[in-house]
Amino acid sequence: MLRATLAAAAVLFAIQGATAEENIVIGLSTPLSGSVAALGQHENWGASLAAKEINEAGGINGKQIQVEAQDNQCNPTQGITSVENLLEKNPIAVIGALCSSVTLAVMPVMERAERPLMVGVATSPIITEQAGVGGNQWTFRINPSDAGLAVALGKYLADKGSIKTIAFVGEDTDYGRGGHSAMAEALKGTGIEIVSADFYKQGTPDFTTVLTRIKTAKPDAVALYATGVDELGFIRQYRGMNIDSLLSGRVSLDELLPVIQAGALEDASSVYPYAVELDTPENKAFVEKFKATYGELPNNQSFQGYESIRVLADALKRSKELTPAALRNALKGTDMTSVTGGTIKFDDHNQAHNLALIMKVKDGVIVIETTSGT
Amino acid sequence: MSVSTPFSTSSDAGVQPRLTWPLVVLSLAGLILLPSIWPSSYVVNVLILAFIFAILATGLNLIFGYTGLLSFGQVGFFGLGAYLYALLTMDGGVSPWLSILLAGIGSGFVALLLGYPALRVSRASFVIVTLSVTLLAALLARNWVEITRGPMGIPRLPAPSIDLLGLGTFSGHDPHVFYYIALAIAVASIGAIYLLVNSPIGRVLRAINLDEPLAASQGISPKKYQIAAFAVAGILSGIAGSLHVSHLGIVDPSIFDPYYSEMLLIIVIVGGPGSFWMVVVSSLVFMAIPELLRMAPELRMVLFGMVLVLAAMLFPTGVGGYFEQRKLAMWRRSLRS
Amino acid sequence: MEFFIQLVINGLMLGMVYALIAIGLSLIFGVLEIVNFAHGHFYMLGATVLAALVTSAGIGFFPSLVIATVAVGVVGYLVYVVLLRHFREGEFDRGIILTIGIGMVLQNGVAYLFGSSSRMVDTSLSFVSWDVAGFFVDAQRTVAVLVGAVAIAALYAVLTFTRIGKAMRAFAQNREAAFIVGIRPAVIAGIAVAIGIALAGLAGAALAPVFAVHPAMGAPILFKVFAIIIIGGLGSLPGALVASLLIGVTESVVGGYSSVALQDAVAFMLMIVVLLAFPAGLFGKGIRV
Amino acid sequence: MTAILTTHGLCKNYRGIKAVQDADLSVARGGITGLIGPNGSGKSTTIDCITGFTRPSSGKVSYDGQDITGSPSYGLAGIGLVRTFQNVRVYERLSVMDNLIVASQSLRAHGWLPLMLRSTAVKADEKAIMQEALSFLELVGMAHYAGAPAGILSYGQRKLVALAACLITHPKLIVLDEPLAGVNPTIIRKISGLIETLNEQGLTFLIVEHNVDFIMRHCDHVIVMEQGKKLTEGKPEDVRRDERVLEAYLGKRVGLETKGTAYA
Repeated sequence: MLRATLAAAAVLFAIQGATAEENIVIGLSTPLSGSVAALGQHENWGASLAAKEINEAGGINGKQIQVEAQDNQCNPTQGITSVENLLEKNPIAVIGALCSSVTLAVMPVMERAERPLMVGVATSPIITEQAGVGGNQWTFRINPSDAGLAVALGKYLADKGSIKTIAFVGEDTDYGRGGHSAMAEALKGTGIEIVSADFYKQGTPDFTTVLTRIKTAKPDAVALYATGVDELGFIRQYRGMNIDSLLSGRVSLDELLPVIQAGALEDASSVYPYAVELDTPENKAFVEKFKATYGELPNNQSFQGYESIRVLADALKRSKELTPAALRNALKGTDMTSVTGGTIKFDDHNQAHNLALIMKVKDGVIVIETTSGT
Repeated sequence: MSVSTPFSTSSDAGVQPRLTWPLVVLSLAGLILLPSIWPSSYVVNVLILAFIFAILATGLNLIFGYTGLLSFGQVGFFGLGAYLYALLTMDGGVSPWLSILLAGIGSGFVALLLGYPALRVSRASFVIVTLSVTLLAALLARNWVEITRGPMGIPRLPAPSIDLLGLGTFSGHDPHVFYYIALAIAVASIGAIYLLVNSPIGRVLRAINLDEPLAASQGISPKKYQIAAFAVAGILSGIAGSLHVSHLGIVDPSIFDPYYSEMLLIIVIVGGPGSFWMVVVSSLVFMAIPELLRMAPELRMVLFGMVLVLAAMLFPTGVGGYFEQRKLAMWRRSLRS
Repeated sequence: MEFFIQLVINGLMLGMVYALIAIGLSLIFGVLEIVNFAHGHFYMLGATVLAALVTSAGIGFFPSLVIATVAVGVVGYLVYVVLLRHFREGEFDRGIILTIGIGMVLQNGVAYLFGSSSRMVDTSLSFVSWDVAGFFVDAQRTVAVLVGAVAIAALYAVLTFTRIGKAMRAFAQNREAAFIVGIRPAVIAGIAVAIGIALAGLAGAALAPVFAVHPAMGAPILFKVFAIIIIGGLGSLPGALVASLLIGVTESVVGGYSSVALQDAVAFMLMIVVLLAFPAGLFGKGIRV
Repeated sequence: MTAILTTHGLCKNYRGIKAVQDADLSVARGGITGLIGPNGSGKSTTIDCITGFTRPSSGKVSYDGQDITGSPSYGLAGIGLVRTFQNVRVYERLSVMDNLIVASQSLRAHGWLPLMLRSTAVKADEKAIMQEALSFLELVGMAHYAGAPAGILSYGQRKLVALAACLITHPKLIVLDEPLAGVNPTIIRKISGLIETLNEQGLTFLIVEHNVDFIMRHCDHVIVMEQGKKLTEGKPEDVRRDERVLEAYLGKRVGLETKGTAYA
């Protein structure tokens, strides 16, 4: 039985080995099943779209980019297996792994394999702490960290002047918890106080209790750090309860268009690394193509997947030879313009500082209030 | 009738084909040599996972297959062991090897404490209580941030290393070294359970599973044995969990992923509850299958769901049970003639 | 005080939702002695069918509610006829393994066919709420609670006044007793399973406009309901109802005064306490009305 | 003869139904005591109370000078009190030999580690038990089935194995719950003979049985129960002549036919 399995595996590897000869393989480890599969799917779509564009424009020195996606279920175990599997295909770099815990588990594997890991979505500050100077030389991150985004949002809210108290609601994951500590840090000295912090379990259907508390406490604003299903559920019930507090935080306004058009989220604000509404020619083209190809609007994940490939391609073009080590050196020298119009340049900790966008709902449409560096 | 009748005294030996031992030795030799023949670290990694699941599945087999209690707490103890390992090594400064041992003992101890309320009422409530324990443990891991660091998890965990005098130290962070560590611990813990289930204690466990009132009338305290078996299965899960995160290098609440519970159940059901080696083989096979079937993950899970439905409908005793059925048929034939 | 009363109102409304699911689960356990691990996924199926009918087919909310409930009930009956019927008494573990398998097929099948992203169902009541004597009452939720109350009352009537209902109760007490009523046990069990599963589907459908609809929505609520039926006493329908309301209110109050994280743990901790104090649950076994 | 087992004022209520009321029973050491009565008269509940399978609502059970009221069933085999079950129970998936080895008490005295590692003492013990088991199997005529799984045996054969499994616990008192029900005449003779032989060797029996012929022939004392109460007791021939007993059986039987459907 075991022998048969191994034989089958051997055949599988042989096939994979053959395809890897001609193209430049870039691995992608992201959740394609499980509760955040939709996010992973978008990252995959974004990356594939970028690869397609680059290949159509002639590829890298005549070679085609091939994106190999593997499911990591947002679980470190599957994360490591997926990356080990990708490494069998001899990728020049791997993009991943959407979830912070998976990314942290995968970093040493990539370090051992001596290939660059491009982080596009995971927000944990520990990733940056461990990368670059005195740490993991192979990890690069293009998305702004929680801290950068929170500072931008804190500054915006403070400038408004009308907000003095904030109730924080976040999912009990690195995203919500990390968001909370970043917000708390960013709001220090701004005169804004976080009066309560609630962390709910992912997949919680009912938010009545916390909303009742907020309705009673009447904070000036609610900072929400939720994703996907929960965000939609929360906002629905938030609006259903006619709560007067302003909605803010990291609200993916783009995915709430029906609610926004219904006028239910007027004056809500949000900080995000990306927005469909961003008015740059590159973004307009990206949104257009993405929608034409996949039938959905891009989101932050698709943007980061797209951008990850662009950054890698840019470095590959500058790279002296097509080896992971040369690619890493080229990445260090990256200085390119992002789709957002910001600049991508890695610091000592291999962290790039793209823009933070503050968005606001005005008259049933999303407008970008300010953009700032992170 | 002479005393030398070749009746089976160990319940397992008679059921399994006679080739069992040579096969076990051969497979073991194969596993020891494998990394030198096929040094792919991907394959090594999949096998490490298979060893860890074999330990976990053997634990579930002990409590479900032999003792007859369907437990959904195994993944809870797996996670508990994982967190104990992380806290002991990172906060307690305990060495990795000792931490694995302590994680096993700690998980077993918690199982011992939970065994009583869980077994208090009925088998139905045992199932639900053990399931809730896993859910509660996950909640705790996420929300008791001061201790568990919450959803951020605890990264940079050390791995046990092997110190061969004169040859230097081999770090377990190298998958090829860890492979042998995992193999050794798997052989030791699975071997210990093999001895247990084939000892008179194992016979008593099977007896309780088959007919609890009869066992009680013969002076066997079913609860005592069931709780003890639950604790031993807890130890195994704890060891598997600590081993697992020492390899991953990070522990976070996803260690309680229901996916593990589902996989674990499939491994034991298809292998055959109460069939020792079939469950071990099944762990290896089912850890390889997802790697070979890396197509549409949802479809794969639909497929696994169907496997469970089919197994429950057609082969409730799994592959291992098939051998037993054949043996029974043989007996019936021989008695008729 | 006002805050407390509001929390109790919220809790009772939440409890009614739990009750719909818990009563169906308890009914199936009472009749077949099977803990239905797929029950939450039938709840998800009800919500998914309703979402498809309302958003894609453009059918109104109430007709869709009926169609979704009947559809899920039919699926439940088929599950009984094709699978559960072949089980003998005492095959408890097989029942669990089977229903886990069914649940995996349902959840991942829906995710494969419709995608795993969440959907919202909008009705004319979506953002309507009432102010009743200073307390907030959500319109859509009130509809769900009323639908639930009607369904529970109807079930009570069926179990009390109809021949098949009486047969179900007799059957839960003593399998052979069902023969006296002159209805074949397989028919009784089949109808009980269909009703139980239809109730889960109804709960899902009624709540689709309140909660987000997605393939994984069944598991968390199912686990909570497991704790509820243990607290109420396995197989006891009044127990399921009372325990549901109890958990709903306790969760709401605990969440209101301490933390939401603790709110999720309430049901499980209460269950362990009940098991230690009243091993047979608050109401013991038996489909009694 | 002294009593090995006595009950005083034994009562058992189930949800308001009085299954056993105020039963004072006594089983003489070295004798064969029969416990008879119509269906639903509380015989099974009585022996369940005696053997620890249900807790009496009130009253006292004494065995061999010890108060065993409410002690768990598993505590009794060790002091020599064992039972069989109405619908015979054996471990179907264990071999006949293993059925006996499990029942045997002596292996359980060893610690878990010696048992797991099969120390020399355990091995020696196991060997001795196997010898002993074989001798009991020979006694009941089932030795040639020693290696067979108990699940393939006929109903009657299972009863024989169950009896052998009782014997290997070295009991003083065996409580047999309908040992002859549903068994063919050959095995009835076999079991009757065995009970007789074992009784001669000093074993005490308490037997619930409907087979009047057996009771009359083998019991030296008969207790009759009706509606949860002790109706009468005495020597078989005296009980047989007792009008009340006849009435109880006949009257109950008539009642059973009308009422029977409610419980059937």
